[in-house]
Amino acid sequence: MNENEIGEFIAALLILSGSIFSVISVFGIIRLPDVYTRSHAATKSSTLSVLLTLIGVFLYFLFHDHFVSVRVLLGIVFVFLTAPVAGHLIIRAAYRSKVGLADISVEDELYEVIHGNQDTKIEEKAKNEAEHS
Amino acid sequence: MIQTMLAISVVLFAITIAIAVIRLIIGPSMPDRVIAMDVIGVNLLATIGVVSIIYGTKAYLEVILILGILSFISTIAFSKYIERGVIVERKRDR
Amino acid sequence: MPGQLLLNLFIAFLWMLLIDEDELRFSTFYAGFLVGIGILFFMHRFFGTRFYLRRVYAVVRLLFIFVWELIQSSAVVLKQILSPRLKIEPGIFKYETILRSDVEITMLSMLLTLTPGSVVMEVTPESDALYIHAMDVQESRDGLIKQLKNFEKAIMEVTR
Amino acid sequence: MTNALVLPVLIPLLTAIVLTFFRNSFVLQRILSFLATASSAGVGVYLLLRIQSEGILRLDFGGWQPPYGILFVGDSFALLLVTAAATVTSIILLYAFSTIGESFEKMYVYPFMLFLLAGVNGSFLTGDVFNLFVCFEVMLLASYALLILGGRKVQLVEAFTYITINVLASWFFLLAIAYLYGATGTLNMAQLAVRVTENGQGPVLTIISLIFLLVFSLKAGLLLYFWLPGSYSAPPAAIAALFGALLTKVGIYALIRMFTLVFHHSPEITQSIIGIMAALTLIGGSIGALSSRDIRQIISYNVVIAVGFILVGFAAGNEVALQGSIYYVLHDMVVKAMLFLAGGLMISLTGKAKIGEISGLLRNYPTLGWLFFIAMLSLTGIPPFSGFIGKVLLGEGLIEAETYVLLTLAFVSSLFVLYSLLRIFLNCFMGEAIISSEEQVVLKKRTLLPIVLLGVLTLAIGIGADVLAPFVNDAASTLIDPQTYIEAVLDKEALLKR
Amino acid sequence: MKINDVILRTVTKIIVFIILTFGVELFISGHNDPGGGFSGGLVLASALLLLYMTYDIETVHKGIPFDFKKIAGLGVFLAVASSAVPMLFSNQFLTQEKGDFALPVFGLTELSMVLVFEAGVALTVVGVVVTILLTISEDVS
Amino acid sequence: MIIPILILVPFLASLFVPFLYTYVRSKKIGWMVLPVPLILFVILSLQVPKLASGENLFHTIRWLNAADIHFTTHLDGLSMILGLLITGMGTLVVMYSIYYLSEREALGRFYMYLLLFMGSMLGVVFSDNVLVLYVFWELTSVSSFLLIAFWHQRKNSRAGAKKAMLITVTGGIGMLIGFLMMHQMTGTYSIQEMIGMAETLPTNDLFIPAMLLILLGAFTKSAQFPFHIWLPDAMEAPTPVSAYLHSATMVKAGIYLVARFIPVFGESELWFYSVTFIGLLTLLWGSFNAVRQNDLKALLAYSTISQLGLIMSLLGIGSAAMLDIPGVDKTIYTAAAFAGLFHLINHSTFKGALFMIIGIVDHELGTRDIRKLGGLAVFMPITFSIALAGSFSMAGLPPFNGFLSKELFLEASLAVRHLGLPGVHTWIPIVAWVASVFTFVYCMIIVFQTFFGRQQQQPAWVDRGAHDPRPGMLVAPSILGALIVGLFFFPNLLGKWILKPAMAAVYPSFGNPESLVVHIAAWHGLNPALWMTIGIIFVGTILYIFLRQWRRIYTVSPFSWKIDNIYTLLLIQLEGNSYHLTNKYMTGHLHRYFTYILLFFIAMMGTALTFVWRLTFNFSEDAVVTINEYILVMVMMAAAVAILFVNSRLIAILLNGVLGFTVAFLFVVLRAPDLALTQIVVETVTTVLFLLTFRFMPDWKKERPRRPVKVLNAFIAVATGLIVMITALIVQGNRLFDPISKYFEDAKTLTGGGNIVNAILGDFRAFDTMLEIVVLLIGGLGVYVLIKLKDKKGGDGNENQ
Amino acid sequence: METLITLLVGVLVMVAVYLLLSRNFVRIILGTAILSHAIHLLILTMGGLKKGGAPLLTEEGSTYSDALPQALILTAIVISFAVTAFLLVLAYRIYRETGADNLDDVRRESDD
Ligand code: NA
Ligand code: NA
Repeated sequence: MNENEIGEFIAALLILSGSIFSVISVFGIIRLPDVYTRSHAATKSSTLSVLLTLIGVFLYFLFHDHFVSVRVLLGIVFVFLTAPVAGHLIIRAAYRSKVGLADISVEDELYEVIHGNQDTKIEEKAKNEAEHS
Repeated sequence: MIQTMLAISVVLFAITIAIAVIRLIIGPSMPDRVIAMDVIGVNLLATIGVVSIIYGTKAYLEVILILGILSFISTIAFSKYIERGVIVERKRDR
Repeated sequence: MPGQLLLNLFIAFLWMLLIDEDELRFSTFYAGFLVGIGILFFMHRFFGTRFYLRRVYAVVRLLFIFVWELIQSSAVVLKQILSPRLKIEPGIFKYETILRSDVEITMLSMLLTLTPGSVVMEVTPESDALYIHAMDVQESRDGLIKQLKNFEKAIMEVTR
Repeated sequence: MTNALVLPVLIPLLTAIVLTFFRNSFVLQRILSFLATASSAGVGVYLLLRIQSEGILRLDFGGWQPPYGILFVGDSFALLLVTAAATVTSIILLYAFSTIGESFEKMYVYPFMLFLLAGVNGSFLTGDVFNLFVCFEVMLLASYALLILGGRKVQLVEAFTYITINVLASWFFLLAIAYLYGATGTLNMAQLAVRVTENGQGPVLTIISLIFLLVFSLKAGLLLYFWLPGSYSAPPAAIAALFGALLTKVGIYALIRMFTLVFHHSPEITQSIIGIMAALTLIGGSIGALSSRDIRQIISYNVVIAVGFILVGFAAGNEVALQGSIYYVLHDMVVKAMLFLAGGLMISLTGKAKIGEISGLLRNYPTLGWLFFIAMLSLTGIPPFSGFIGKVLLGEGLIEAETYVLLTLAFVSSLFVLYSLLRIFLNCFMGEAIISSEEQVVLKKRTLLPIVLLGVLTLAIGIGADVLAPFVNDAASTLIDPQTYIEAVLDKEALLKR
Repeated sequence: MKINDVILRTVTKIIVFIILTFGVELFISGHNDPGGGFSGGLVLASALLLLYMTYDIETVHKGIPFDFKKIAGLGVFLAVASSAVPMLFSNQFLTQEKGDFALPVFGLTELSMVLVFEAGVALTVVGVVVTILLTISEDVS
Repeated sequence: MIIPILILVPFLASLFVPFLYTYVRSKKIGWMVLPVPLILFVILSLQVPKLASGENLFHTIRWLNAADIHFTTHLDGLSMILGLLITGMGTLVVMYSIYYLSEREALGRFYMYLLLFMGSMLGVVFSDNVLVLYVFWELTSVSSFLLIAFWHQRKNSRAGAKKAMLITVTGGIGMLIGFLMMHQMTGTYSIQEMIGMAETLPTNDLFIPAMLLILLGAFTKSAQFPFHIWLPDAMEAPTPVSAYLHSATMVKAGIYLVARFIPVFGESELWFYSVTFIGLLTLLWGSFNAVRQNDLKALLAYSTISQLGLIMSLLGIGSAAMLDIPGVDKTIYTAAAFAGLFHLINHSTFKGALFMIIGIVDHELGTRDIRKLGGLAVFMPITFSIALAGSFSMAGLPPFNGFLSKELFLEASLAVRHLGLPGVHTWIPIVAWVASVFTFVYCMIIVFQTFFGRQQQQPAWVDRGAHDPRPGMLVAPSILGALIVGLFFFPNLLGKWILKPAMAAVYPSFGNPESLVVHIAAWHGLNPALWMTIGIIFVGTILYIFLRQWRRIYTVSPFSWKIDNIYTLLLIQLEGNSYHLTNKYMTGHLHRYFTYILLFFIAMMGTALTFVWRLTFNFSEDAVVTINEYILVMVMMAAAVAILFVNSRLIAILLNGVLGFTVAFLFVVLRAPDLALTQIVVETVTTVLFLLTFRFMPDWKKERPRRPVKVLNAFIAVATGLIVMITALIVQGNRLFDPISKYFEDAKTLTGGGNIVNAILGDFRAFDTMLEIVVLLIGGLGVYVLIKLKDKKGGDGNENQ
Repeated sequence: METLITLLVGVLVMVAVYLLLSRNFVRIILGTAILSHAIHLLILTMGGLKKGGAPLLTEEGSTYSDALPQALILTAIVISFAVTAFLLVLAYRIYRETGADNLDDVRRESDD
């Protein structure tokens, strides 16, 4: 094994771990109880997995072809920059469109600020669940 | 060895996407689906990276970036739609 | 103005990188500069913020802090996902930050959102507080706030 | 190499593009658009004459030899249609100038009309089957835009129907092209002809040809004409006239071109199906024309009848019948435009569209009445107007082919044409005048002029049919013997190499 | 509570430049690599779309005060007119002339009419896509 | 060259008249028109000696070489008769009309139509080329239409015009097909050339159809049963028109055509049967129905029908001379044709006169209803005299010309017995006799119920004092009256100068025309024909006297039948049925239209595929598939199918977006990077458009189509998909040729571009690309227009439906 | 691969056709969108799949997949985009004008 092959192996390893990460996080998307918790799995774990993979790809091309792929680098930067924003926006949208929190949630300091009176919360949650199921 | 690892990871990504599609179909809420779509986009992007290695070509590296850009744009579009109904305002009232 | 110049150089550089993937040539850089002028002309009325190329060190440090936090919390979330029974108590809480500028707020929010276990849901209209959804409020609030403080400090080193 | 061959497309195209920058200068728009269409017609005539002396012309775009690049092929058939289309469009434009209104002129109506003409001419000239699809789309998009112009509810609704059906048709077109490329590996129509001949048009190719048949039938309104009456009666008269004159003709052209050049080896299947479809079209159109009480609907169903009539000639499959069909296509372009304009004018003058609601217009607008009458006679095939010669040749051809059922249907259909239009004439023009001379809207001479021109044209074609004869005969003989076309497109070595 | 889009705006300011640059690059490199007028134009258009979504039509219009219909028209005009130019030199319509030109700074450079043609394509795409987006958005809001 | 000019002059005049009228604006216009027919008549008359000496005038102006259609004019004896009638009657009618029509009428239009008709009619009779003949034939229909509808404010005028036009044009179209068939058989459109080839024709399959179709044209034009129904309604035209077109000239065109084609078709027994039978039937039905009319003009219309039938039957019998029947003197049949031509002239004289008289009565008294008329003989002596001559001539009484031709007719009917054809020898004379009896009766009605007896009511005109019209109005009928009498006394002048050349034209193969001329004598012995006449007078008188008693049989079927009802019913039914039929399938529902189109596709392709089912699939060249590709394709299918079942528009749009992204990925897998790039962006922009446009819409209601509809939709969807798939597999298994695209792999050297796809788009097929951005531009502008140009009126204007 | 893609095309066509037969605008337009996905894949399949690398001459390798269908598809994609955009806006306009999201309601309304 020369150093290129080692590099390629490392790259492949990164890619493989990235893909494993992604499968695990997508399980989270299935398992977790509400959209907010699911978004945790999505934005983070999947971001991480993609970052790992793309770094792997970048390294592979670097070692295998001695090729610095700016596009992949840009891709990494891009995912890095946009994933949290996307996660933030979609969560905000969910909350503002009154998608209910899971029952196991213990605290909501935002509710009154956005939707007003605490008392209506229960009703609306019920209503939302009825709509979405 | 490396090829096997790459092949496995591609399959794993495919499985990820398949599962995300399930979430996309069952929902239940719209944001759930958008999240799923985002996941699909990002994973497709990763897959294309790996596939490029397997095919031994740099032809698809543009696609990675473009997929990143546009999956972001569509997520924003859906979020704005869900949140405000309007995607592009004439004049924002603030 | 200096910010725009920087940005222009940045575009030119980007250009060179994109065009000549095997060898870098000055002529391409020059072409990229022209392209940059074009884009900036297209956007110049739009461009208001400054561009900072200082404090590279601070950036690198911030990056490292972030990566570390990312790995740490990713592990946490993965553990939670993979554990046979979900033991989480999610919730939303408000955090008043000392950061002020748009860039600072943005950076903080992004870092926070990227690290597992927390997502920024809202920024108050005054940009003085964040509403954060945490995967496990009771258990991790203290940890989170500690993390936040860390980030705030590192960000301020970059921006101020 | 004949760059002039691209001009019938290029002139309207460039003019249209330039005009999009001047949407508020109406005078400029009018002058330029008329010049564009008129000069296209002029180029058409010029090319037509050149073809007679030099044979089929061709232009390889970008200098790429067929079959690799796209090319325009100008034979008499194509150029006849190009000339007719451009001529009719320029006359319709004249009508639009005085009727269409500022709000439309500001909304690109002339560019759209020019785009339509460019698409139509492109469809006539192209020698590449995929390019044909693209030209169709240019024409269709322009027609979509023209159809919704004005934004009345009925227009919007009809446009939705029209567009979705055309989307489906375009889809089938692509499907056919895909299969054809899969089977033959080429898109050049001449090479397709060679390859299909070499293969002997086996079952695979015949199946593919059927999809083409479906596509062009949809465009031409052959049997699948459901979309036509509604959408043709929605837009303003000038636009309806443009549709009535040009759109179905493109489908007819494509059908004839493909099935004479490429898929002519199984006439017992394709030709028979076309014959049956044409027969049913004649029946359906006739019945429809009789059923309606709305002026534009009646005229629209007459479009359907004409489609059946023309393709009956094609189904007969001999040269004489084809000559008849070609004459009839040319005639129909002129007269349908005339009829739509006259009908539209009636509606805009009275504000009513049902024949029962209008009466005695002859008293108010005698010239219009007689022009309508002429159009009616011409369409019925009553000599000396233009419909006659086509009808005669078609009849000869059908008798020669011994297709008497088609013959009967075709000729009886002209009775239905007559009856349906006679109803309009009797109900709307004759009878007690309902508009008193005080409240009568003044009909400007320049509004009437285009209809007069079309009337003169139909008479000229009718009486001077012999002037057209060499072109029509050349067109028909090229269609009957595609070898001329193929040899004009593919050079010797290309033919050998294939 | 009013929506505060600070995060989106800040990030957009950065990535819009990445997208725009990438778009131009796609357009230029289409000659040898994936890309070309279409994809380039589309990417440029989507950058603008991002801007419109992040800000609002009036704000963006202040920064980019173009009539995109005219940009689209200009694009088509460029493409069609450049196709017609060879006819003036009695070449076939649409011949994509090319030649080596000595340019200052760049030195000997091969320039082709294809570039003008592709630029036309790109401009059309940008113009049309933005026109469509803006027209609807203005009507909706 | 005379003849073409002869035809042309009226046309030119008709173009000129409206302009002239804008300056003249009075009755003077009639005087200005009058010279036209008069001069033509004179010119034509001057040719008579030439023709009598056996000469024919031919002239050709070449027109459509390609279709072998030329203006070939041919003046022979037959066309001369018609020519003289057209110009002569034309002169008289114009003269009459000057007095008949009021100043207030649109005289310009009237004379324009009339001249148009005159020219067309001359064209019909002088054309040798059948297609040119057809041209003029249809023009006569058109001008007749215009003249009938001259008073178009009247509903009945319009209805009458429509009916006449529809029926005659129908016949014309049939005739045209017949001519085309003749062309197929003979290769010529020239009648004379056809006659030259007559012998070879009967064996041809097209012979009978062509003959029947040409007869259809003749019968409709000449108002033969059952097409006669248009003629009574045509009486809505001004009376000069009725006199001219609908009795003297246009309706004779069919007769002319039959006479013209006797040399071509005469050898066919079917010809003989059709012409004779239809003629007699028309004669009978017309005369029978004339009796029941109360409107004098309607009565004359039916009488015209009947007389036309008479002439037609004579020509039918005359054509028997062409039959190959040994041992019979053919002159007894040629005599029938001779009689026919003779009666053709006679009929024009007395019928023309009668129409003019009726016109005078109507003009003076304001009514034509015989129930309101009576005793006019006293008030209008001159009018009465002419009416008497006309009626008695028509009834076949001496000393009027009708008597002569009627005798010849009766003789001809008897001559048929020599033919030895089954069935004809008894009923033909009987029908002829019965019809003649009715003819006698209605002639008596005209004379006696109008001019004698008491009017049943007391109309106002009695007080006003009815009188003969101004002398001018009487000139034309008087001339005709003189002819009625004159021809009785000098018939053989006509025979020598006019009828002889005509007979030569009808029987060109008979050699010496002298032998074809019958010497006409008023007294020809007490032969069977005269006995028949005496019987007619006797029975006719009795029937007339007891008219009121037996007239009620007209209310009993089958005598009450009106062919007219069939026409009306047919039209109503046709309109009604087509309305319902059309509405049944042209529902305006898009999904219906899709259903039609797709079912058509399924039926056509399904059938075709069934026939070629043996075509093999060939999967051997399939590229390998990896697991992840399987998974992705499954994912795509799932996403697609899910779209069908989701209950929210937004989800569907989202799923479509995912589908688009995965398609882009497939493009990567399938080595199409440019496609992937474009697809991704386009998909996103499309998704954004979806979101932009559907913000307001209510979420979609679950569509619950009826079960059969649902099943049908599912069937269509599955079948379409299967057909697309199977066809694709077949094509893949049967690739016939290598694609041309190898060539493009030299793109680098050819175009300088390394991206083949872009080289194709930007260079090889740049034209596609150019047009495609045009499409894009139109789309963009279209969207702009769609949004910006709104109907200011709001909702539907009047202009739409 | 060809067979698999053809199968996919078949399924897409089925779905699309079923959608076309609906009444709702959005469903119909979605139907047309899916139809175009299907035809693009089919055109590609007709050129033969994976017969070589991406048609870029800068790439190593000597075989390329058929570039012509790809060029055709690009054209088709752009055209179908233009049409879809137009159709979408049209549906939107009809909705704004009539308040109906399907043609049947519109017609019913104008019948009244
Ligand atoms: Na491209
Ligand atoms: Na699409």
